[in-house]
Amino acid sequence: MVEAYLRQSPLSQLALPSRIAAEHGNTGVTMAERQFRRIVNLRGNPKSEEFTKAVKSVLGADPPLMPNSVNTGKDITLLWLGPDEWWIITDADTAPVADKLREALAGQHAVVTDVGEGYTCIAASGASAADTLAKGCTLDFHDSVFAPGSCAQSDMAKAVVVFHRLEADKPSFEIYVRSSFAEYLWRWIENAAEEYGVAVTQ
Amino acid sequence: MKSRYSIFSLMRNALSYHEKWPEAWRSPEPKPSYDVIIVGGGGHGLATAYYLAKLHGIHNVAVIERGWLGGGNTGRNTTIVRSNYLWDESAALYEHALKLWEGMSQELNYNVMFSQRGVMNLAHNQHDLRELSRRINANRLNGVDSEFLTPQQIKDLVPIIDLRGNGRYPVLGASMQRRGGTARHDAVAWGYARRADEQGVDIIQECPVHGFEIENGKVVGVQTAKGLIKAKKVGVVVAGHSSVMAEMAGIRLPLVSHPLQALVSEPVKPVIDTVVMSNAIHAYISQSDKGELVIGAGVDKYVGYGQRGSLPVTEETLAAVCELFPSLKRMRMMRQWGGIVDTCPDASPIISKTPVEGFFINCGWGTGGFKATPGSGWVFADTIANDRPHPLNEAFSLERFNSGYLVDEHGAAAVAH
Amino acid sequence: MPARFRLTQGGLIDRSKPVSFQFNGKVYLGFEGDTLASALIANGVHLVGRSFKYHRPRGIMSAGAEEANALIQVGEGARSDPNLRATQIELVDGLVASSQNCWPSVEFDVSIVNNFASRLLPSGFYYKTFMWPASFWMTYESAIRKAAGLGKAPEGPDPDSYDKTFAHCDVLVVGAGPSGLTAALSAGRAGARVILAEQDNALGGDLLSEADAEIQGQPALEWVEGARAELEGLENVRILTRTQCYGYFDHNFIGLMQNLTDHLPQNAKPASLPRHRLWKLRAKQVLLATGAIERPLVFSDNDRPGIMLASACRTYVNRYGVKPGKKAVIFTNNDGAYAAALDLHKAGIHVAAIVDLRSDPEGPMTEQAREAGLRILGNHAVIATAGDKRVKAVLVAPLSEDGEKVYGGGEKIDCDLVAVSGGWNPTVHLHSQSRGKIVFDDDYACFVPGTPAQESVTAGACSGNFGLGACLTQGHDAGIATAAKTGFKAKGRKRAPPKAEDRNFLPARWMWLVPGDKPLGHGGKHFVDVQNDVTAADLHLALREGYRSIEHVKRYTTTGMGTDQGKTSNVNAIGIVAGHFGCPIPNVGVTTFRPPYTPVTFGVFAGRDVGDLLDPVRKTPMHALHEHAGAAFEDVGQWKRPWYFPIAGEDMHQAVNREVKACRDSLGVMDASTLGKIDIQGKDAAEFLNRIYTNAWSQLKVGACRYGLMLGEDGMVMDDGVTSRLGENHFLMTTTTGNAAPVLGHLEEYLQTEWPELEVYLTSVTEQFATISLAGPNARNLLAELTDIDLSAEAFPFMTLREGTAAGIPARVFRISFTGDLSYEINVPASYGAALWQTVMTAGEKYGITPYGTEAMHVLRAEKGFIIVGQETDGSVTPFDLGMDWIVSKKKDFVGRRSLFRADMSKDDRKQLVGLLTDVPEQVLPEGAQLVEKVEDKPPMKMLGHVTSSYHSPNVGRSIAMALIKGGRARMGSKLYAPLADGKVVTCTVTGVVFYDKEGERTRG
Amino acid sequence: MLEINCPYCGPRFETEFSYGGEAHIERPKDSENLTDEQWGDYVFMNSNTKGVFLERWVHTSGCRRWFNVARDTVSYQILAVYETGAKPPKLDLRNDV
Repeated sequence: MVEAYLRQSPLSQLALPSRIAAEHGNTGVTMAERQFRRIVNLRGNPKSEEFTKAVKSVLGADPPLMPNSVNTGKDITLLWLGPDEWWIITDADTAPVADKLREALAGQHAVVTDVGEGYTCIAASGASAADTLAKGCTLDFHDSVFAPGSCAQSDMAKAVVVFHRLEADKPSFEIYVRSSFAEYLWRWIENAAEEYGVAVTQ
Repeated sequence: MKSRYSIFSLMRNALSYHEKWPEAWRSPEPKPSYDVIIVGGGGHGLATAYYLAKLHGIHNVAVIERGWLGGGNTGRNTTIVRSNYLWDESAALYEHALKLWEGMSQELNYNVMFSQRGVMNLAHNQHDLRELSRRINANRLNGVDSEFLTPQQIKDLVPIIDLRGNGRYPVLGASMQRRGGTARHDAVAWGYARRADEQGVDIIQECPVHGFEIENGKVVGVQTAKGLIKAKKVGVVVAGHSSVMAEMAGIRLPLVSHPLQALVSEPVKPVIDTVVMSNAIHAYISQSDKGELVIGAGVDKYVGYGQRGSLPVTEETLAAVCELFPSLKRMRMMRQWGGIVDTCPDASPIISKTPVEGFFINCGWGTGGFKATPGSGWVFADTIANDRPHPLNEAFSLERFNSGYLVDEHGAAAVAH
Repeated sequence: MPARFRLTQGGLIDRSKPVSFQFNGKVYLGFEGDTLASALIANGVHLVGRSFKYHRPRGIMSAGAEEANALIQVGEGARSDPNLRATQIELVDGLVASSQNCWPSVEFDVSIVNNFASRLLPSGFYYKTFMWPASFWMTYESAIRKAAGLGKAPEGPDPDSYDKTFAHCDVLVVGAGPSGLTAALSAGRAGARVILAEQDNALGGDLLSEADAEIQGQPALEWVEGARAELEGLENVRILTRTQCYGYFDHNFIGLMQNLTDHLPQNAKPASLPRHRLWKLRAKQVLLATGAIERPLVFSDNDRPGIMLASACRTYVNRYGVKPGKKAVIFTNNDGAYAAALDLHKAGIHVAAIVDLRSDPEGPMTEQAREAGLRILGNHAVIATAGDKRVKAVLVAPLSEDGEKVYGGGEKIDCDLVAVSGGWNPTVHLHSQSRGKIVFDDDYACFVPGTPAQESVTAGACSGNFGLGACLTQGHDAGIATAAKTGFKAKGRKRAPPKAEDRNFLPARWMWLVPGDKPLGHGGKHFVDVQNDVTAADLHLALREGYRSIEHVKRYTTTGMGTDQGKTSNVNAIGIVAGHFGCPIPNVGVTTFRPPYTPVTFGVFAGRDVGDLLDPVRKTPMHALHEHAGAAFEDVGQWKRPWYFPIAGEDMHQAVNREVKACRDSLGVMDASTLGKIDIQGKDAAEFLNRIYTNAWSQLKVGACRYGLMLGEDGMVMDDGVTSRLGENHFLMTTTTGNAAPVLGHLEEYLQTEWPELEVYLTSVTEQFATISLAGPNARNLLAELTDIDLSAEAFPFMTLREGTAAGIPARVFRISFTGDLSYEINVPASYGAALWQTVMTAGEKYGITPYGTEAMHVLRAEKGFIIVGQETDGSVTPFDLGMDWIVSKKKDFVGRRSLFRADMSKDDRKQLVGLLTDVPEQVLPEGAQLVEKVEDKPPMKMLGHVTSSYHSPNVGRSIAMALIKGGRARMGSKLYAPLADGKVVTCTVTGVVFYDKEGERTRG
Repeated sequence: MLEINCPYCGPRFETEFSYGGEAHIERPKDSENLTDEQWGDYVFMNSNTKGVFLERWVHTSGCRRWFNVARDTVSYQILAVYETGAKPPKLDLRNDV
């Protein structure tokens, strides 16, 4: 039996834990990998009450209908990805959630797919986080445009990513990227943040 | 013939303070009718007119240009000349052009500065190498000079190249056509114009075309800013605007017009003597006699009739250039511009009769038009004069998009497995 | 001790901070705040370069971005920059600069002979000669190339780094002169997000060159200081100095280049700070306050060192506290230049005369000059200048009524400085780049912005508004207006714009070509473009020869095509052309303004996207293990795939042979994770596949797999792969590695745009799974040890899939094969890929488990005659050409079907896929070799097709190859020849494409 | 760098999108009965309009939805954005060449 501890995250080769500095004074950007996020991709027709009801019943939260918006339920975050597509993100095992959803949506034109294994999440926060991301992304990260608690799909450098700006006192972004691009993107962002001072955190 | 250009005529005219030089071409008012009207005063159109007169004895010809001679892609390209095309049909056409290039300055008595400094196509991975070998062998057996260069041979010819390509795009080899090179683009238009004019061709600039007169399926004239001009035959060769012109004659074409971008650096002393092309990373570079690095970039993906390129394309191209030539990072872009290229689904031109009798079209050269200039004019003139395609352009008919016999020069897409 | 030409006081330089620098090997001293130009002038150095063509001595003609003469090579080796404008190089300690385009030295340049031979070198001379003998052009050319070019390219890889960033704002203000500052202030106060970009290192624009300008009753620079302070206090305003707005693109997208470290001494540059930054800015509104550039006069020998723009003289005196000369002559056609005369006078420079083309000079400044007792020669012209490396004297003479000629031999006036003014040209470059029209203003004789084409406005001198007061007001109002357009109404009581005196440079007498004492071109050169050595006579020659369009004139004479792109020459050229035709200037038109406004570093466009960040390197979950195993990698798209796994001392050939044999004899293992995987669900999933693939899918059983071929609408093969039915309405499609994204795009396109009625959802799951492929007779034995799935041939037949566990990991196992051997593909959650790989390797030791790479895979599949899309196909190949008619359904429509039945598709001379066996079994045909039926003794030879794949196959015990051959299937058994580059000819025989296990027992067993 | 207003995600930069060429060209249902000319016209021919052009884009790096755009191919100005399958909005479709 292969033990769970043998799981490897896409950034495991960078040995980030060994680089976590106890003290990172006034660095403009701090970065971390948020490993093994469970992500369920949900497709369905939001105009169908049957669909939204079913989702709500399982997740305790509505699928967000506003573009680039985020809803949260108990231990669960829902990102709007498109007019008929959402991400359900949890830190717990998704299998139950996914199965419950499939059950609740049975017979509808709706689809539930596990995709978390294909991604990892890079967290970047700090006073210069937005300036750093702006170097590789065309989005306007200004508070008035990309407010805390919203999300967006876009390109970061040459990788397709999903941004989630957290509700936090200092600018904090989570960047979901396909595993195979993770090392490239991490190094790109770290390089871009260099002039502001960058440190690895928990 | 009018005064011949030579070092002696230069000295003679120096004595008269260069005040006695005659016009290189007249600027006449259009006659009421012509045997042939060529629409488009670029290199291809002027060459067509010249060969119609010179080789087919048709002197009652007008070239009608919307703006100024060579103002389209003739004056906007990166002046690369080569003939190392993959398919037999293309190789034959471009090789015919290359042979004409080799004698052009003398033929036109106008120095077009055709410089056979060699054209190199780089291979960056196994797939590139396989394609390269296929192409080199095909060229060779078609009688087109083409050879394989090892990385070391490349380095010897282009010392500033970085063969490692930082591991991402290593230079594994190249195909080399030594007879390929560059030329002075404006001079090609001016040289053909001067000679065509000498042959009696009327060159009419600043004369936009508004439409074509077609009577029961046959073209009889051209509506222009200077009024209706009658014509027995009309040849349209207006790179970029081919679809617009064809539509005026009720003909649909399989073209998409894209802005193609190019740029030059500030002039510096010679650092690169060969033309280096890398399709994988979209960069073509050579150095002009003036010392400018002339760099060809990619096309914008959307239909565009604006003669300007977008910033992302510049970024991609110059990143590639900095990758291949790390010492050029500090060089500076002095000027950038765009030309409108009309591209065919199979990346090959259309030189063809059309459903309209007496109406001929020459278009779809995509990014490859300049190098074909003399050959294109030569076969187009032959096709117009004889009302049938010359064997060299038979394969490039409009018909092929119905029958399916395309000449696909895209080459293979990236290898899959 | 201070330099000889440094004024004892004044200027914005920091006299407490001396700066030492080198020019042409000599060490000089300047001050912080100097430019290289001002420091050289302070040291009495005026000869700084040589012109492009005639190698004539060239000095400093301006004090800004328009400089066409003083182009300097700065730095050495890999950090050397050619063609920098001395007028914009901030003086930094340790700066090493040198003149360009001269040998052996700028003082004595042998190529000056070109100047004496200049009669033989008119515009376009090179089009008329160097043609005989034909073969000699390359020889002439190499000499021409050596002579041409200006500076030298850097030597060696650039050690510096570059940055680029996207940015967004409500209002971009370009230029921090008076109008730019009031604009930024009023827009900023309204609360709009403002970016103020200034090319200079300081705010103030022309005010920095003014001695006694006042705003709101206080010295102008004090007002500027206040403005700066207020702007910096506004958190919604960002000031970018040393930032050149170089390009105005579509949809209000702007390119700016910011210089971050060039002005710092090498040892003071922060390591983490990039050298330059490219700003890619989207602005809701653009406010152009780019000012104006003074225009030189075109007169005889107007190019000598010491001849400079009048405004530049003011800048050197007032901003840098240097004397551009000891004895000055002012040559002007307008009132504005008198300000320069007065400033020079005040600075203790003897103003020998003001030569004014105007018949009776008048105007506010003119009056002040009169009062100051300066000598004014009205209706006079400078008709010649003397002096080799520095102007020594000018010849002045009275003008005729019409200004066409001059009278008398003229009066000689000694001087070492000629301050020239021919009027002003608004800097309309960016407005024009934005596709805004420009129109000619007859009063000011210059081009001014017409109606904007995008969301932009112009203010100040840039809009043809030359008075200081007017500039302040216009900027102020424009700032309010643009902010309002972006939703920010000015708050509180309406503020009045700051007040200042209003005067411009009128009255003026416009004259594009100042007559000399000889006919044009008969001695004496009237330079229009000083960098490219283009004279008025050259322009006339071009017109005479029929190059009438201004674009022809430009291209034939190269006027305005230098590094300055004609900032000081274009309008004069147009004026001279109009004069020649006797037509109004608008009839001549203008040449297009193209980006960049000033040259931009290549490196900044690349930014950090160079080296290993140029392009993503995609890695599979097992990548590190492959590296550890010493794999050689192959690039497949952005992926790195193991190519082969050499063990000690093996070359590629040996390694591949070993891997290939292992897969047939015992057990091989490969990382197949890169294959594209698309999850297809919905009640119409099967129907969707029917329309996408050439073959039928409705009947496929749940738990079964099928090979599919996908075409483009043109009927050509686009991709292939195995698709499995996971449930009634659930399929998993695999694509080739390189086509994963394009295929998903293709599917979405048809689903959304052609067949929206189909209830299907597509999700890419390529990276959700790690895929390990076991191949070889022992595949089942090994897998049996690791899984709970019944692997018996009956329970788990070929082309089916089962779900269970592998090494305790939830797994989906496919019994499919690309090697033609007993084979299983195990899919597990990606994060377990590495663990499973290690487990498999350990458990497989007893079978001598052998990891194999893409090369071995190629050989194995070739032994079986399986195609690889992109190798056996090239976008011109149909399923029929591949002999795969069996997979093309006759019963249904599918993408590309109709194209297969076009006239030329059934021709029997189409290229068809066949096998080739060389007569000499050891001989391996090179891939890409072309094949002929008959070998001629020399080209051309009629080719039938080419070798697509070719390998040595240890399992077949000989070389094998596949090829696309015209009418190939009809040629079975016939001989073909491959004439190779080295002259050798390989003889081979046409066969079928399957070379090994033709019945396919091994796969099914 | 164009700014395209994705009907689903809002205004984004050109680089997030892929181009799909001319809009409103419907795939023939009965390709069986088409002549080679008719089929060739569908597959290859293109009006390649100079002026206002109705074209398809897909938000590749965003919601992956296809939609239509009315764009002037000379000024590059975008006049309208509308969903796939919807009728083009009323526009002055003269090709101001």
